[in-house]
Amino acid sequence: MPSRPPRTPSDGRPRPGRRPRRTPRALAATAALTVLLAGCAGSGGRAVQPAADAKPLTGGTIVYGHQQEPACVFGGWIEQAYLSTQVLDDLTSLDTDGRAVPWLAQSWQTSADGLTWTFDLKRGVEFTDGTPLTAAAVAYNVDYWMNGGNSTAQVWLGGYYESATALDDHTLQLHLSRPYPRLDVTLAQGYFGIQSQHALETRSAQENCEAPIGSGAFTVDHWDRGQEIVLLKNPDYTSWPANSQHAGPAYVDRIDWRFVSNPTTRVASLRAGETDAIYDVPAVDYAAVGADGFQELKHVTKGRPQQLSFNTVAGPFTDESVRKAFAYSLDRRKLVETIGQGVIPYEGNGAVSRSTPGYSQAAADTYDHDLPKAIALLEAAGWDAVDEEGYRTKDGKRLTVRLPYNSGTIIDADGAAILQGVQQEARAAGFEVDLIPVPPSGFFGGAYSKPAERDIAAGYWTSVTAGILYVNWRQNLEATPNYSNAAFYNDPVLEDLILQANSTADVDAQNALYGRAQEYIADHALSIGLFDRLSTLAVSPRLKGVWQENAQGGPVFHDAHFVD
Amino acid sequence: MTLTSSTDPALDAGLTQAPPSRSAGRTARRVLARVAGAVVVLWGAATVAFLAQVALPGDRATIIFNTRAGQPIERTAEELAAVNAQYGLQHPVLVQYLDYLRGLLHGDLGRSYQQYRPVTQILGEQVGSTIVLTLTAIALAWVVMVVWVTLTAGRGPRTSGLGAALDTVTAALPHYWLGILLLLLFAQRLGWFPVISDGGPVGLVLPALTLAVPLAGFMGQATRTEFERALEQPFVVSARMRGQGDLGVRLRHVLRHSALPAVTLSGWALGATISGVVVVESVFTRRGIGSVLVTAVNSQDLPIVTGVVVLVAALYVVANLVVDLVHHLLDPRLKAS
Amino acid sequence: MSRTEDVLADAGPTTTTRPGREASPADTLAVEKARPRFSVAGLDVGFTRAGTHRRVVSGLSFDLFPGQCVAIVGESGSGKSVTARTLVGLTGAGSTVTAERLQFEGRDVAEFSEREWRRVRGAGIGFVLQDALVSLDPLRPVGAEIDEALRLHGWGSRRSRARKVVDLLTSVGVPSPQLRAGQRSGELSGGLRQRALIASALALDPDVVIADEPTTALDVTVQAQVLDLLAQTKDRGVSILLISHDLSVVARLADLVLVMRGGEVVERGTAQQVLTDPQHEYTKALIAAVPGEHTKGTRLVPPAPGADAAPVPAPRRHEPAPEPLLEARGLVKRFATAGGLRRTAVDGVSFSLHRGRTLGIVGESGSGKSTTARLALALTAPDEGDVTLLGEAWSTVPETRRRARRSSIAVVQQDPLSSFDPRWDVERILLDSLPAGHTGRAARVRELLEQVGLGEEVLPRSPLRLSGGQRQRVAIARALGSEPSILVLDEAVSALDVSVQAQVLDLLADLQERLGLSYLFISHDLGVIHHVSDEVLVMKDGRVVERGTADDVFRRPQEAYTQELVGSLPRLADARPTTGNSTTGETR
Amino acid sequence: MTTTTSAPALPRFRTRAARPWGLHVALLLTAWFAVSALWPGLLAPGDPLELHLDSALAAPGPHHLLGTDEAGRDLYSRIVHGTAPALAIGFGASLVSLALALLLGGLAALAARPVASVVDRVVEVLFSFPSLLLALLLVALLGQSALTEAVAVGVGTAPGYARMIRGQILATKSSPYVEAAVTLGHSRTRILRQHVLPNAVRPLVAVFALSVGQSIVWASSLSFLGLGVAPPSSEWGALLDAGRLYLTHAWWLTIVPGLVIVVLALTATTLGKHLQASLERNDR
Repeated sequence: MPSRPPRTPSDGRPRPGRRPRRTPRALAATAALTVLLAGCAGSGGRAVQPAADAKPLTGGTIVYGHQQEPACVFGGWIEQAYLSTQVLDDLTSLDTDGRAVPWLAQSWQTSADGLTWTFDLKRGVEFTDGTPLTAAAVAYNVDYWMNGGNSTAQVWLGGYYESATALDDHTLQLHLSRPYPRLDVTLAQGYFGIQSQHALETRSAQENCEAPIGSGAFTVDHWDRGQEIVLLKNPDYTSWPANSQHAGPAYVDRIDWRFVSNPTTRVASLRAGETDAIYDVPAVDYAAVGADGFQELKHVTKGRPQQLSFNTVAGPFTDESVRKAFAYSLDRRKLVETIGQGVIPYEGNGAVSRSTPGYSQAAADTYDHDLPKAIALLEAAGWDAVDEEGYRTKDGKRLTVRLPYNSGTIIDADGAAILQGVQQEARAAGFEVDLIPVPPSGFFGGAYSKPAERDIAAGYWTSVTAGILYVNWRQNLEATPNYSNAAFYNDPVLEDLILQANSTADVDAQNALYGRAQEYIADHALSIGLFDRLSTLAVSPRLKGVWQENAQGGPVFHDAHFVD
Repeated sequence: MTLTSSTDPALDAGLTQAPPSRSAGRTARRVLARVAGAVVVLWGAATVAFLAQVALPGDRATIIFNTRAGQPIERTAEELAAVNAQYGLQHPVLVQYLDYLRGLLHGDLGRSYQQYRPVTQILGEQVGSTIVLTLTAIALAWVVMVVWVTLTAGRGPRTSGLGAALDTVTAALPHYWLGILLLLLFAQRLGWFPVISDGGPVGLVLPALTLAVPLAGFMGQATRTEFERALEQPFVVSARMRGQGDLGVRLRHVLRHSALPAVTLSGWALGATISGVVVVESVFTRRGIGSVLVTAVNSQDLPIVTGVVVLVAALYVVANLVVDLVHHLLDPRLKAS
Repeated sequence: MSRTEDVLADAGPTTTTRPGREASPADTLAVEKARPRFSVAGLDVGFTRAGTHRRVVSGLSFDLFPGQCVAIVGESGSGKSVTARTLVGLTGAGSTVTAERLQFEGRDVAEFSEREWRRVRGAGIGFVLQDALVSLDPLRPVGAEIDEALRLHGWGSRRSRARKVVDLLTSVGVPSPQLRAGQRSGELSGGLRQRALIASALALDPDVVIADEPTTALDVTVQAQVLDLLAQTKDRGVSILLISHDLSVVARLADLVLVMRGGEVVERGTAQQVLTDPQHEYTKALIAAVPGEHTKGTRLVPPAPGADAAPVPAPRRHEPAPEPLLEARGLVKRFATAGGLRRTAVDGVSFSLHRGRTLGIVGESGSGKSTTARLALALTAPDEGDVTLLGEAWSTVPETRRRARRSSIAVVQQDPLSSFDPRWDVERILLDSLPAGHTGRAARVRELLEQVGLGEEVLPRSPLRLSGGQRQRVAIARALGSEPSILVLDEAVSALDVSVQAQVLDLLADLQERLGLSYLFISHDLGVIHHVSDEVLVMKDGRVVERGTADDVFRRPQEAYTQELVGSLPRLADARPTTGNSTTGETR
Repeated sequence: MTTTTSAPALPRFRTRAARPWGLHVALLLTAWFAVSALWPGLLAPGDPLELHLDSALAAPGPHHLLGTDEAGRDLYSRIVHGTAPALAIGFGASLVSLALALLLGGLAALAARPVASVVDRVVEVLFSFPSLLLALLLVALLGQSALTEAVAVGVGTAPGYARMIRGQILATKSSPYVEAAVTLGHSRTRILRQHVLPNAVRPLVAVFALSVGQSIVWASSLSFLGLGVAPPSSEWGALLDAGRLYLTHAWWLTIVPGLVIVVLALTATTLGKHLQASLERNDR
């Protein structure tokens, strides 16, 4: 990495005379080309720091550069959750310690059997279409999710949820079939935003997709597809969450939520002052952006990290020792830390990320890089011959494993580079890893979703609790299919552990159970971790008060304000 | 009032134009043939796009569902049935096709799977930006090409050689590479232009240049050949013999002749430029049908993809009509034949 | 003596004059008292291309006096056109021009700047090139072209220029000039557009008009009109430098004729002197090579130096057999034009061709003669009428049945090069022409070559590397490959220089004699047709307007059109007797 | 639709004989590319995929001639080893394109009226699809692989060539030498075999060279959009796409592969033009 000029102290005022006089353009272009080809570090723009005594302003427009453009504001995808949070309020919010705090629900209790949750709603809250927030409306929302309105909400509560009833205008009861003590935390995710019942019932699918009506700090003004969503401040906002930094409507008037898919362009736009904040700073730029005076926020999302799940029902990985050999063949830490520039955290645990409550370090440390051990395991498993290209064989069949991955959306560029490193390192042990990039269409079309089609599945799944284990490891049975079980691993022992944990009310006891489930997964080498999924933000120093909500790391602009 | 026909044979011999009524009939026939041809192209394009999408791997309802949810998993039959019913995917392909054609006739391109909106509305929002970019690029390419060719063509081996070499080099520049270079240099390093190309005219400069430079090189190759050919024509000699200077000859006589192949190329270039637009919109984070298309192909949003295909085919038809018109303006000889 | 190399593109050549001897008295023929408008002495022009220098004009000298016409005559490559361009400072890229004296209106042109040149061109010197179809910008109305000449020299206002354009067109005899001014050269007939071109050259009343092949590519009747127009111009006192390959064209107009070959003047003298009493062998051969009435039945090229120099009568042909080999009856062919109209290209043409005879078809462009040839060859089917070959149906049977019989009729086209597959060498071309199963193919190919007077060394060569005459000989050899009894010669000698044309015509006569061939000979050139034909058809607008023996048709034409045609034909005998009236021109 | 706008596929080029150095450079580069494609080990002995995690994103220098990527893979080795896939796609696409074009163009020019006009319409419809759009559809249809990329680019560029071939055949069919062959009594098939097809196909040699360059550019465009050959293949377009993320920090990862693509395209163009010029010199 080339060196960077030292930071100069700045007083925040324009400095006449310091700017070099503009040379004739041709000359400048030549000079720039020379600079470019000399490989000087990319510091297209350094942030101009506001004065120390800069005053907070109200009003203004935040131009925010986001990565992906979802189809709708509300839905089951994390990109939608980020947007929903701006417009819709949840029943609860998550504080920095992972505890649920009041949002639309000002308090809640669980019945002794853990099957009934009673929520007491805030008074005087109105949706932006003027209809009041009532317990009946919330109950309607929950049923709406469970009937397909939000597939992710459905996956979370499916198997637990029974019904929702409004006891009065402000008292809501949720009835469960099995105890789910972490329900309050779960409801803090963006998938559980509450919409106006009137709007859901009377407006078209298109309108509810593009501009859902909630009670949030902002409203959707319009959506320029391919370019931006314009959010306007809700001046009558009353229902900020308990962990909000200020009481009252948002400071800024407007957010231009712009879609800038290319990471390099996003960084450049922030440096050029075209955006005030951007999402997902590439690892390679992370240090430089911070050094140039931009505020950086980093959130390790909870839930399943970027990991590799092995196919346990077909192919070479049905043999547990082959799975272990694969794990031992990789120097995952070195790979991730090099390619991730020390920004992306290595994650050894394939079940949940380090920020997830109940995370097990033991599970993470199960497999170190140990090539001789990998080879010994393979030879013991019968893969004792080596062909002319250096790959192991058994009965004349090469040890080839297929690793399809969704390029672009689920595995980003860094992730793809790490997978290529995996391929290269596994080769040393004699694995031929067939990396198959699948475009989103093929991926979402169900390509490589069946046991006969893949040996390794790569991917992540964000959540707020280790309850994600239930989603990922519940058995896939005829009567209760679970296609999210990427290892195709049907094991009642593991499922029992998870179910037990899910319904354990005591946090420590629950975490212990979740930890045992993670270790079970690690011990059987069902899944190995690669790196933790990050949600990063870089913010111009002119913009203060931006924070990341704790459920998924999305930006919160309710408290954001410019300074001058 | 009586009609008198000319009885002067000498005059008659000079006037070879057909009587107006017959000429009008002929024009009408030609226009009709033109329209019929255009309809065939549009229908063919729509059909090909439809068939390609039907043949895409994977169950469409699953794709619609998974893309909405962001999870690549199998879906249950009940989940899929709802989506199928919503978009009529449970019908046989032929019925879907006929429905699709019926919709086309009413200017209805269907409804997006992912955005729940009419495709015409989606494309209507995007096409303006793309057309502005494309036309600016083609215009810019013309200006650059004309100036460059006029200055360098037929000026002795060294100058013409340099001119031709630059044509060749620029014509070979891939859009993505040129775009990245321009972006890196003029937006990121020098900051003269925005990194994100929004609607404004300043943001248009780099994307348009990216498209224009290779196009100018490509058209320049054809124009230069014609230009140098025309420079050797006798009418150039006679213009010079009349006292016309070199620049006058180039601008008043030669350019018009040499522009003809480039005009033809421009019609074709619209297609090539739209290919380039897909890339350029990606490089410069610009909205437009290119980025809509890539998104739609990735999410298998069939109605949008077919919509783009039909739209592009329509643009192609229009562009070729315009090219014909310009051709006739530049070369009135065509009218006679 | 100085010499300047000019290798800059397009810039006018730097011309240097060198002090030297005065032009010899013989150069100034008639009017010593007047100052010559052009005075040229010892002009050398050369080109340097790809490192080699090539001299294309050497030691040219002449004076052009007011009201005088100097003609430079020569075949292609003689340097005549380069001379013309050199006089207006547009010799071209890579040229070197040196001269003892090169003066225009008494001024040394070496001193002219490009700006001065531009003032001189158009105003002082008018230039007429051949074929106005390409010499006028085909995309602009002719009025704009004439207007350009006026505008460039700052003549009048836009409105007055428009009037002047009409006046000019009127003065060169263009009917309805207002209408014509708005039309493009392609919309005008050949004669009208050539007049328009002349009008653009005369727009500013130049003292000198340089006419480079002004009538080439024009039909003979139009050619006569254009020559008359130039004669009128000359009579107004304008000096004319006339460049032509055609001796008979310059005969009418020229006071002084220079005959050039390979860049050098081989003969100079008054038109009458040069044309009727040539001194140089080349001039003699050139004059002898022009086919026509007087050459009929004779060889055009003397057999060999040393042998009897007098034209040898070609042997008489066979008497016609009673049965015609090829007979056409009432042929009609129509073509659809772009506008959906139909044009009748051939309208009721009948003819018969007998063994050993030559049937000539003559007509101006668009008269339908080439379509007639294609009908005879059954390359296109007639809409009405039919053709019989050797007494059997020919045009009405399917091509599959014609194929075997095609060996008896062969064709020689105008442009031999395009009639050869570009990938093939001569040997392959000739082998391909032999009928299938022919034994001794190699020997036959050599025999064919020998028949057309070519050596074996051409066999491995591509036609591209042959001269025009050689190519046409190969084309003839190919046509002879199948031992046909009929040759269709479609403008087969039209693109050749006159001396080469003469050789090919002699060859054809020999072959006819030796092989007993019958020729269907198609040409626009009356002299050629008269020379070769036994019977002649004169065609106009798809119809046969007159038919008969060659002598009857050309000597005693019955139809008005034929009379006009024959009357328009420039003849060597038209040569101006003296240069006397050039002095009258001077008084203007 | 009756199109008066003819295909621009084959602009006529003139090459100056006085500029042979361009040809010489092109020939030298061709030799280099050929060796890179056939025996990459000669030019770059190292494993192109070997990770050097300690020297990731190293700038060009003595150790790594063209620098390294994010996983420390040597860019020079990758470019040399990427020649074969890049050229394979270029050649493959050109073969597909010209084969398809020959079929469509030949049918349009030679088949009976109804067939020919149907083929004309098909070509017209294909022509109204921008190449990249057609390629995008095909990639989505056939999945992402080198073969798909070659087919997609080939099909995408075929309509232009089809029109060119059609025009070429029609021009040859009405040429004087074909007429001369008719008057010699040669059969239709003999004329077709002997004159029409060889002369119509001959310019394709030059077109093929031009097309290889063009195809590689198109194919790399697909890679750039993430729809081409996937990493870790060292195919140049894939290299370029992967390097985009590091544009501001490691310019060589984007600029160098792009430059190589441009140089290859230029080499192919130069060769094609010279071939074409020499063919034309022989023809006329």
